[in-house]
Amino acid sequence: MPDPTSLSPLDLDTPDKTFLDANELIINMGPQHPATHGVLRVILRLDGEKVLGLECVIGYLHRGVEKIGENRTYAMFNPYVDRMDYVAAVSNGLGYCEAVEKLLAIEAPPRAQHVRVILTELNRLTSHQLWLGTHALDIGAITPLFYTFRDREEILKIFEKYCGARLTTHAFRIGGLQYETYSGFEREVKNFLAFFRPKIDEYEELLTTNRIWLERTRGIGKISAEDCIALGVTGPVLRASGVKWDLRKAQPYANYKNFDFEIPIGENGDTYDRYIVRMAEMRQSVRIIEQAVDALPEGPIMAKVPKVIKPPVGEVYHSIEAPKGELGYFIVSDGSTQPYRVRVRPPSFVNLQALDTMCRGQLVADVIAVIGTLDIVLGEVDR
Amino acid sequence: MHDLIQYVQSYLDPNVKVTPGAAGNMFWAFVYIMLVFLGLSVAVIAMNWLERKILAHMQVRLGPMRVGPHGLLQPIADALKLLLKEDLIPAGADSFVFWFAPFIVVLAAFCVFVVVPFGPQHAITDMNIGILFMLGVSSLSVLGVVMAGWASNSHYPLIGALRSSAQMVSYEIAMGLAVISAILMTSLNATGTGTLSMIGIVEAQKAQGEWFIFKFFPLGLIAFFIFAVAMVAETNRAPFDLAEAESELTAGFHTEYSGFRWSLFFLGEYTAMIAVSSIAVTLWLGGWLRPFPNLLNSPTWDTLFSYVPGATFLFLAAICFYNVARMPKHPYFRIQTMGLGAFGAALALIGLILFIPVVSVRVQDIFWFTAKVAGFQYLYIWYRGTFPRYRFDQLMHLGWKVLLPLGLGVLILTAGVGLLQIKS
Amino acid sequence: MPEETKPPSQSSPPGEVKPATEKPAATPATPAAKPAAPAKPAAPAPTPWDSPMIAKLKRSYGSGIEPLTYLGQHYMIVDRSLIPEILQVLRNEEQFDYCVDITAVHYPQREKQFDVIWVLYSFPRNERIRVKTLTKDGESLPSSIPLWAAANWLEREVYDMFGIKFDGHPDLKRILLPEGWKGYPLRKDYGILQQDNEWVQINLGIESGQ
Amino acid sequence: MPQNYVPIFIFIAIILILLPLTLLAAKLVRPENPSKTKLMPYECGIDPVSDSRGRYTVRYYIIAILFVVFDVETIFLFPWAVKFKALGLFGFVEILIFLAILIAGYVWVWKKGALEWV
Repeated sequence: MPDPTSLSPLDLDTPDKTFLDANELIINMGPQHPATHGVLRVILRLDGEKVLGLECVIGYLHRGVEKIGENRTYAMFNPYVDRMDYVAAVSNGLGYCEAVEKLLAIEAPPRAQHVRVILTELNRLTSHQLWLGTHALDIGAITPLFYTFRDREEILKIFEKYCGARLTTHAFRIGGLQYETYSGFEREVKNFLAFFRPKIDEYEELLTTNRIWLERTRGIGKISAEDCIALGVTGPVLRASGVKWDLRKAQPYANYKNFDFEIPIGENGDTYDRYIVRMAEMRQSVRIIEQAVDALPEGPIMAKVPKVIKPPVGEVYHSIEAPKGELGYFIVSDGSTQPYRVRVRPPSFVNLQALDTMCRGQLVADVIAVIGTLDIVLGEVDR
Repeated sequence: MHDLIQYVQSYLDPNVKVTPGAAGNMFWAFVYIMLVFLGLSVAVIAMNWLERKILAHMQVRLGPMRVGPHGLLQPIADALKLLLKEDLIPAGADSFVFWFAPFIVVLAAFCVFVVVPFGPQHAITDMNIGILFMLGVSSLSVLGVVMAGWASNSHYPLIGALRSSAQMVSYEIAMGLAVISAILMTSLNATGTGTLSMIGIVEAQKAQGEWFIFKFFPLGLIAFFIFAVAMVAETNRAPFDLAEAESELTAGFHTEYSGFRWSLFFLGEYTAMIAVSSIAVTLWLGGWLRPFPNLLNSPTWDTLFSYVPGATFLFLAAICFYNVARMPKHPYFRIQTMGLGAFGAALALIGLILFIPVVSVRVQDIFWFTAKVAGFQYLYIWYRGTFPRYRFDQLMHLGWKVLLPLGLGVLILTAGVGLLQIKS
Repeated sequence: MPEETKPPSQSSPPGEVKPATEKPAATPATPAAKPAAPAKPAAPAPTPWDSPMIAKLKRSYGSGIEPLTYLGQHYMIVDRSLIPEILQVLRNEEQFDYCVDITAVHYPQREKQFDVIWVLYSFPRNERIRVKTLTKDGESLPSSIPLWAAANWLEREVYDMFGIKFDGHPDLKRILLPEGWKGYPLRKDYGILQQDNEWVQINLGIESGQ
Repeated sequence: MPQNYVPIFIFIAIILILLPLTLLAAKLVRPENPSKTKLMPYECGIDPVSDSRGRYTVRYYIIAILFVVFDVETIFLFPWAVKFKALGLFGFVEILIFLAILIAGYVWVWKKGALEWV
């Protein structure tokens, strides 16, 4: 467990003297920086190029999503959650819809559940592709970005055909789905899977055994399983540290328990392991999608939901495994049409706390690699 | 005046070998200086376009397509944009140093070409310390980089400048050791003395009948490899582009530069790439010599090889015409199609001119030299499309702990093998 | 950086929020006390929760805790004074090693205005519980950073949004809002269009952010 | 043949005339509209915290010193390389002794950790 005193703030006004009277350097990385993945500001305290400590300053993208939630009806708030982790909008929507469904004590019909799983896993692929492209770009490999965007496009096309939007999809409704799948949905998803499988190999060919990639990622940003748990880090980062924990298996939601897949884990908890874990996760997602498409049942797509959603008084916490980690919704209902309180537990926000622990004693270039490997989305960190 | 005419005449006569830069040959020096300026400008513009196009095609995209046919005029549009852009000197900057730094970078990169031999008679000048001059001048550019970073009075440029100074300086040594083993090879000829003159080095390869990259296989190859790695590091290009690593230092040492002053750094970088490639070509790849100088040295082969330059240009022209045929037949594309056609026609004309024997005898040396340098430029682009970026300590590790011992070892082994050859 | 922002306004009592200059467009959902359960007869209600762990806790703490289950989710309402001990026991003895979330809910009508909620998860037991306590405005809670390092930012966010202080937090300052901002936005008396106009004028040089 | 060095000066002179000329030409056509914000040094959109011209870490200077040592010794090798054949075995042995000293220094530097970055 990280030493709590090490979490104290950096004293930024008085740079210390280090070896031979050299000044410590205090540098702002961000908010306008090409590699902070948005408007994240990291204040680095450097000795030469070595990081002595860092502090994150966030909130540049704060929009008060939770406050908005208190002033919108349950259905009206649904599109807002897409804007948090905007590269995994479908996952956000799934978490929110399921939380409200839980509060209403209803369950989406099987067909809707299947379609939800397909779209959510496709969304996990897009999220991981975006991560891979930008992460590689941060480390200096510019080509994978274009490859992943080329393939991500195919998924976005499916989203667009299904719900008319590509990024902030608003794909699900409370109680199920608004839209039936378009004709040829299954065929297109299957075609995509056939197209995508060799592409994962292609990404791996570019990077997995690349000497420079290995040197830049092995042993970088190490974090142990204990530290991960203490810091609340979830998702691929936790799994790369060797903890076999995935909410899809640990506390299955939607109908994930019907699908056969594995939880890839790493050993060292370094940047390379996180890379390997995410690559393996992509393959597992492909497996899940394939099973879901093959077993897509017929039937209604919407549960019996009252026109005006008025959940009984009470509160519920529901969390799902978003591409970045545990995404939780804590909703308090006062029996009215608007939630009394919506709390979002964003994975990126909590994961970002680990940045300091992961970067101390490493070089400036590694900070970039670690920010990339944490896979944060500032829309979700700041909400 | 009479002398001048005589020099021109003597130069045009293929049987008279006038060493360029010899006393009184200032006229030709001047002509070549102008030609080098022109050639480099064209080369940098072409590099700019080619880098974008080649990288784009490696990355499954098209690259510039709008300005001119296939974006051919894009570099010119960019140059104009940079010329018309506001040029700021930050408030805290040391304005003279800030102003002067890009000049040093450009000067250092250009000056290398004073001694580059494009052919036995195509050079601005030939100095007896040519290679030393080249190494010295090309490493001057680090001064400009440090000055730029320091003068900006900003954190990122400062780190970029310090990084690049340490980096360029570290690879200088490995580079020097590799060069020494090539120099050592030049001394293994009949006269018994080596040379530092660039023309002399190529002549030595011609005399010994093999390019130095193949000499004492694999020693020459390893020396060349060391040089090839060091030269990428020297020019701050991927995967060693730490000085301007855009994901870490935003733009490194030239973060604070804008407008035309920034474009001077750009010019310097591309010129330096061509410059160090020229050194590599001269030292190991036989400079202006055509391929297989020893194996296929019958007059028939000579004639055949003299057709290659013209054929290459005709081939390029054919590609242009093929693309003209593929252009959409829509009035919107008419100007583009015509432009591409004109470009192809120009290339074809050059190709046809190159088939005239008098011209081809004169020019094929330049062609071979340029072709080899162009190969290196392609490698540079390829590296950029393929490799992630090294981290600073790994870069230092590679330079000091891998390339330096390797260079020393190769040098000693080359000397040993050379000694055995002398004895036998 | 600190120079450009005003000193933090922690001196002013958190309750005295500057009234919004603009009219709030949407009136916040007014919580009519703790509203009565809907008229539906089959409305689910929290039921008491019992487990070996709860039995053990009950033995030591008696009526200080009220364990409940709602929709299959377990939570316990813990007396404010027992919070440090209960969290300690849950973390160290009951293996709740992962602090998922810390958050709060504001009920302005109540005397103890805030629910503060810890969402905890145990990896060994694969079990999730919530610990809830009621606290007054201006009262502080013990920081749980020594138990879970993850609590650092989560507590800062609760402080930022509700103005609930955590004793022993090494760096309790605003996290999402800029330093020097007045008011706590997630309190119910903070209108949805309300903002710290003074801060905006001083630091951004514009009249209003809206 | 000192005449061969003359073109260098012509070359440098031309560059030093041409570059300021182009800069001057650019000055005539480009806009000039500086403001306080534009002239601030870049620090990712934040006002810089500290002056950047302080003392910097010593490691870069160690590299510089090592460079001077090794590069000067490399220069000594050039004459030998040119006269390699003429000097023969004698030169080879001589240079081996020279290199041995150099390598001893190199090993010492390595062992001391001056080549380690952090």
